[in-house]
Amino acid sequence: MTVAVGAEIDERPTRAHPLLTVLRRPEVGALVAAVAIFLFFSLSTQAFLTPAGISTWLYSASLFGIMAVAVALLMIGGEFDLSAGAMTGTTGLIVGVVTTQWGLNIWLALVLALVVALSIGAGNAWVVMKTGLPSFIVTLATFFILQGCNLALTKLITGSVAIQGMGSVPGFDQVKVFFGSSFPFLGMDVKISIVWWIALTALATWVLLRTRPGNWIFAVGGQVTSSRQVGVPVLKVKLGLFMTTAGAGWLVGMLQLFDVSTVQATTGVGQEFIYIICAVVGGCLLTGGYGSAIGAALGALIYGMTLQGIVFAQWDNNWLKAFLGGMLLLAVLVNLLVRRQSGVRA
Amino acid sequence: MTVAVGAEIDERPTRAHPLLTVLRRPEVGALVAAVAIFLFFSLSTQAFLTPAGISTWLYSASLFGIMAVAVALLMIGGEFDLSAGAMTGTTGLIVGVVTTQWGLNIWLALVLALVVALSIGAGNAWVVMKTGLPSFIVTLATFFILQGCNLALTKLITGSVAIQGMGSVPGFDQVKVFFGSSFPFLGMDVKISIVWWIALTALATWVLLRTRPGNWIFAVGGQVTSSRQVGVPVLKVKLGLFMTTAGAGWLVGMLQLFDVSTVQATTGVGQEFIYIICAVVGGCLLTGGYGSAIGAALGALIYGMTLQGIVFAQWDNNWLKAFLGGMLLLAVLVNLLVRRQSGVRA
Amino acid sequence: MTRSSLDPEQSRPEKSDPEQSRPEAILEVRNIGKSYGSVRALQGVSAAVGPGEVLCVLGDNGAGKSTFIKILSGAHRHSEGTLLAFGVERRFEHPREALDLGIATVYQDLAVVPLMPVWRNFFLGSELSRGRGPLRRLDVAGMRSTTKHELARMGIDLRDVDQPIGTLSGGERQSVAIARAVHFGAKVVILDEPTSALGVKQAGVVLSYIARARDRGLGVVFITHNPHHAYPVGDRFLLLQRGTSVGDFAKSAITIDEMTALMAGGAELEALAHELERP
Amino acid sequence: MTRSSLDPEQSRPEKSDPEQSRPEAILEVRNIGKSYGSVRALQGVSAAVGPGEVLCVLGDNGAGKSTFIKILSGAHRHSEGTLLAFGVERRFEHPREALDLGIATVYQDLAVVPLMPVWRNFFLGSELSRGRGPLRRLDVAGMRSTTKHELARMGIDLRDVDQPIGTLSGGERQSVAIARAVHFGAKVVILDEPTSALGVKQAGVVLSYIARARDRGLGVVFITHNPHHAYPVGDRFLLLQRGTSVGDFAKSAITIDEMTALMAGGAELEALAHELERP
Amino acid sequence: GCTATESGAGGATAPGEQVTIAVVTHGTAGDSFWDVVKSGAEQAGTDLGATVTYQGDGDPVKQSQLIEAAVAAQPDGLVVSMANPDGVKSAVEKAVAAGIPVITINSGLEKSLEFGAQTHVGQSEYIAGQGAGEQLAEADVSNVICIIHEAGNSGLEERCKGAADTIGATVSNVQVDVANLADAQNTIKSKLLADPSIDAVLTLQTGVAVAASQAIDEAQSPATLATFDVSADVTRLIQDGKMLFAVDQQPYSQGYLPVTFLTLQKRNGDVVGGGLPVYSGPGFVTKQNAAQVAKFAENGTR
Ligand SMILES: Nc1ncnc2c1ncn2[C@@H]1O[C@H](COP(=O)(O)OP(=O)(O)OP(=O)(O)O)[C@@H](O)[C@H]1O
Ligand SMILES: Nc1ncnc2c1ncn2[C@@H]1O[C@H](COP(=O)(O)OP(=O)(O)OP(=O)(O)O)[C@@H](O)[C@H]1O
Ligand SMILES: [Mg+2]
Ligand SMILES: [Mg+2]
Repeated sequence: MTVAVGAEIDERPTRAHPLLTVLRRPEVGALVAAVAIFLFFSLSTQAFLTPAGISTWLYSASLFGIMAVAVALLMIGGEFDLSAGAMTGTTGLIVGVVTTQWGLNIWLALVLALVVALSIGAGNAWVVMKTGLPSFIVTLATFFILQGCNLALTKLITGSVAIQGMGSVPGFDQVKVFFGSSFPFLGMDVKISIVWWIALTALATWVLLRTRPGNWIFAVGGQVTSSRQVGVPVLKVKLGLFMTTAGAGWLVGMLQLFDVSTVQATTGVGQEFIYIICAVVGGCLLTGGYGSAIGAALGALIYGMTLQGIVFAQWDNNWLKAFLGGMLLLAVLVNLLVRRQSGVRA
Repeated sequence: MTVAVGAEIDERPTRAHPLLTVLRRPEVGALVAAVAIFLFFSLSTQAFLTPAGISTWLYSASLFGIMAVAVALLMIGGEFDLSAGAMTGTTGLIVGVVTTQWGLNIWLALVLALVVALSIGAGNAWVVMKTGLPSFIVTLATFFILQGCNLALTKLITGSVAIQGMGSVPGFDQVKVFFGSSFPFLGMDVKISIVWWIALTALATWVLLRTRPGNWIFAVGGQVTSSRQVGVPVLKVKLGLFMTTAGAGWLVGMLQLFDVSTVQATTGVGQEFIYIICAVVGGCLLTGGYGSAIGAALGALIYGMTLQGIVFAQWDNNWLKAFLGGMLLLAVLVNLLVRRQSGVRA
Repeated sequence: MTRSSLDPEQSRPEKSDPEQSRPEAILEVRNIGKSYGSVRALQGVSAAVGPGEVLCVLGDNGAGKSTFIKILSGAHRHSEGTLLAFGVERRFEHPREALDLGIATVYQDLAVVPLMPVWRNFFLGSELSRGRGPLRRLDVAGMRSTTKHELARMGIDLRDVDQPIGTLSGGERQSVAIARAVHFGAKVVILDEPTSALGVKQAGVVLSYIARARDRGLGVVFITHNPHHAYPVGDRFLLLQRGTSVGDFAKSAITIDEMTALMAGGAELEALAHELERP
Repeated sequence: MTRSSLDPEQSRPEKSDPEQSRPEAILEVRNIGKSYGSVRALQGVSAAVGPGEVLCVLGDNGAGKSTFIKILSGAHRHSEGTLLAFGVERRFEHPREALDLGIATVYQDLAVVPLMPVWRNFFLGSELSRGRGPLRRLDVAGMRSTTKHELARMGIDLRDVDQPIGTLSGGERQSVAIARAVHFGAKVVILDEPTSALGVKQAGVVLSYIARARDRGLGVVFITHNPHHAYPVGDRFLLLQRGTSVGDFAKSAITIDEMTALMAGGAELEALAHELERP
Repeated sequence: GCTATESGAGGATAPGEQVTIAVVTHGTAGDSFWDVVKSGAEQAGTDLGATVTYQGDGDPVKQSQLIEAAVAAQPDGLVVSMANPDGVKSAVEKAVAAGIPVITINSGLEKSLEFGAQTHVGQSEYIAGQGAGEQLAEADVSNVICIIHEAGNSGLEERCKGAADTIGATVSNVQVDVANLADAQNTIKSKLLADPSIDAVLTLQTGVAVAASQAIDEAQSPATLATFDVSADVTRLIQDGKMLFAVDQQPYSQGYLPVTFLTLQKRNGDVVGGGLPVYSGPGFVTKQNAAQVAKFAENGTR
């Protein structure tokens, strides 16, 4: 006996065009917006499409993008991390202080900073999971605490609010190969951070779509009780996500430190929202359970292109924030429109 | 025939102590935290309890408090407004520019600024309701746009980033009576903004608990579809809430302008989170449908006391942010604990 | 099968209550239809309910029952056909308009706000006020006692009308929603699957409320999956299948077994009965 | 009343399947109890289910049915009594542990993630992998085809296993959850009110799945409000009332009418039948 | 009264009465310029055995509140910076009315006496900007960008304005975010690529100066670089010839001097300044004196 429950639903009209499957991906809206912005600046400015110009906005996008991808994973998993920006400062300052002031080996310093970052991430996860407080509030507190410690401790130890003399630390140039170097490619001077960005976006996409932890990330963000009931290790997944974000903060901290060879106590403050914006423009839902790493990377690309495109276009710089706001609104509206067209409920 | 459905539930043990009813109010946690912080600074510093000291932290709290109460109403109604901080700058700048540069009558300028503020608030509501985008993102865009316009337009019109010569505008002193004056009371020099703050908190509490719109605010924040189904005018309620927040932004803008008789292009930027923090510390849920105006006012009081208490205690201001972060975490934990004790699910 | 003897066209002219004629119907729909984008959820459905009459709507999952009542209650606008309330053609823009005409609805999801106290939920959207001008305020004491009183009349004795409604059991919440609809002088009460999540006893209580509302002269539209719940209280039965009407029967024109058989899958269920036995 | 002839103690030794004895029970609870803070949701309940056996749990709203199965499935820990799985005493810390023993649960809220595709939901928590080391990855093609195949075996023909499960109808979602439990080699399938929101037809489908799972030799714990759903498939019936057991009957020891009468409110319902009639 | 001698541990042996000086500036915490002012003030406190409290907020309303809170604690002297003199007017006047001696620092020279302050230490950002402009004009530049690292900060705007008013060349402002130096570097590079005729970059902060120097390298631009403020990295850049000069407003003395003056006044009745301002700069660090400044910069006191 086969009771054809499905059969009766078949009767109702539906479209299942293969194109629609593509259009339903979360990142399509961001892709459309990115192409539009790319075309706009390519056509309206001279320098945007030159090799030097491209490498500039790609670099800008890469620093936002690495964090945006990590933050997107976390948002898909249903949480926020407002301490992500300050973390880039914290890790940079740790490396700076222990190498320039205490003469620690630079490789050890890297590891130390990473360990601290991961512990803070784990701490965030622990407080969020144990108390059930919203991560928005918990990580806002972490953000304030990091911001305060960055300033006060740096000042206490170095006597100033910025790390000086980083460039002359032994081994600096070796580490710079991994974090601060650049190489020629198609006439462009490609910064290594772009490679990191692309690699991490690919890795995150792979993890999200093709591994068990990825499946679990969607699940805990979409319905945490259901996930727990079917045996998903919710605590471990969230722990992993917060630690990933903290780890990405460390990476960006290093990329910045070894690029400009100095770091200040205020580094990263205020950047946390840019990451969230990139993720949302890239199609992540603020409520969790939906989004993509590629989308977040595209969101960062949009942000990077706009930021540098405005400079290339020589527009009055005072309007910068207003442009960014307009662009953000436009991008989410395009996103919404594309998704509505393809029949996905936002 | 009476089938006693309720009767069988009566069998299960429950407590209904009258004290518990009080303890279940959202603001109890904040009250406990406020008393603790008050005692701490009263005992550990000299100046905190002097008349001059009290009026200082009350004044500080009042400016945060007015906005926090409005933001709390909005949060209870299920929405955010990240443009609330920048709005205080926008309104102040409008009055400053049109009076000092264009010689408009100061009362007209006040009305003009209010109209602009309310329109922006209505615009926020309109976009949020029409697109269904989260208000977090929509008002983040508004925030950026306001911030950009504040800077660029002020610079364009006045040639500098701050309004000068406001004090010599005709009629300034008349308006100052309402927004920038102070009066002696119990040996304190009480700023008029404290009166505004108390009055608005009382009004908001009355509206929330004793009027139909107040009932609707809880309803639309708690369950928007259910509210619509029983005939609550959801759109009007949200419109009203966004306009209230914008109106409060105008009020704070005026209080600041007529207190110091100058306003800068950056005024208010970064304050939006403080308002949200005050509301959350005061017991509002980030998810809407729960909270109180008095709680938000207490949250602002905690913030103001901490901010000025740190000055009285002569602590190193580099640690300020770290203290604030710790205080935030502590306050929400106390809140959680109190609510858990009284059996309310957070 | 018994199908031919149950031809809907044939049974349509039948009335459960001879002294009551269609023109007196409180609510009537003619050939009504509704599409959600490309999904046709409902088409060509006609039905009516008069005072003191219970119209039961039965059908499979996804048959369009909720859609049907959402049209009646003004939550959705119909895309085809006509809707008459008290003989006047209407197109509701907002649930408020239907409410103001005395059409009260108890939704499948109950339309309550879990965090709000019981009495605030009871009066939500129709709050009582006292005083005038700027002193106009909620009549809290009045609403509290009315809530307590109305619930007691329904046989529910709540210790505390101030507890959040989310803490009540499913059956109690259902009862509050029904008491609310009855209290606000509704002319028609529409109930969307009020009994599906309820135990035998609680379902019985809800059925008795329906009977009581009917006896007060209200029209009732009662949606359910369960013929055993529908049959005892229903006067007319509207059977929906995949968005279209299978028939509109007076109680006298159909037995409970015929109705069960007619509901989609009735036949399969009989075949199933054998299968359920151990092999 | 018929109460004395239905004395639980008396009926306990009865077996629906004589060659199967209690020691072979897959899951057994003895005097189990659970308190939520000051609320005693369950106390002193004993029951067992063996392979190829269907245990039905019936009771009012709030009787403790969901609490009972949450203990069996490891979602909550019991505060009193003993829980035996395959004859070994257990105290589950996490649903994972129960799952690993072959105890699969279909929760009242279905435990699905609405935004995720059907196949990802099907395998959630027990994903298939291919490759090894860093190349270890989800076997997407395998999972897709298995999902399609398993659902087809259950008689559900989905066009697209990639659509979010939230877009399926209630009955379909239910079926996916049951197919999932059966597929993962469960020894026991626990179902919490799988039929309450379903139409007659869809409920029939679910009942047939239960029968099929039973015929494959699985133990089934089936919770429902509806004696008409329980009776055709059940082998034993556990009746709960306000957290305590009213009785545990073999099918041969009770008729459907006796069962209905015994369920809380059964008596009231009879009285009600008169009231429902027009006055 | 007696002179300020070395104070012993805990200040127990401090000569004369216990002195408390409150410093309230418009610098946000973490701002590198104001951090040096703070260091100067605190060092003066340590040297003289006086208690120094330091607070800062860029918003005039908040700064006023901080001043009032400081006044409530009845200090023996108050040091205030006035970026927006109108904004702190009433707070300063209140302090004066309460009999607390006030010294203004950095900006606000024009209003200092009017508000009742005894003297002013330092000079305004605008004058410092003019100094930078004159120096750049000597280098014969024609198209200058001035990098503003904190949008809407009036001090920074004043510096750029001062430079623009004296330089005799096109000066356009570019906004970057000091919290993201890597991206600031990138933005400067973009600007240089977009307009190859730019031949000078003026930065207003040491970290941004380092970033700008690398941006100039990467864009292979011939632009000359100059900056405000000094740090070890900046002196190194000057020594390496990558930077023309650094404007040194000597913030350390802007913090140190007023604390010294007020302490002296309390202990010795000295009223320094005689109603005239004390100029703390600007000094210029160029290749000639860079090596000498470098070691002070290492200490975070320049
Ligand atoms: N907002 C909507 N958008 C698109 N389709 C919808 C929407 N609401 C309902 N539908 C579709 O319309 C059809 C009828 O839905 P409806 O809710 O009326 O069914 P129902 O008879 O109430 O079912 P149930 O017994 O499960 O409550 C279903 O196929 C459903 O998927
Ligand atoms: N997490 C909890 N905290 C406190 N009380 C609870 C909790 N979960 C259930 N209860 C209470 O325990 C009792 C039994 O609940 P349970 O969910 O087991 O009932 P049920 O038989 O499944 O009812 P239904 O038929 O309505 O699903 C109820 O009184 C309920 O209010
Ligand atoms: Mg329905
Ligand atoms: Mg249950």
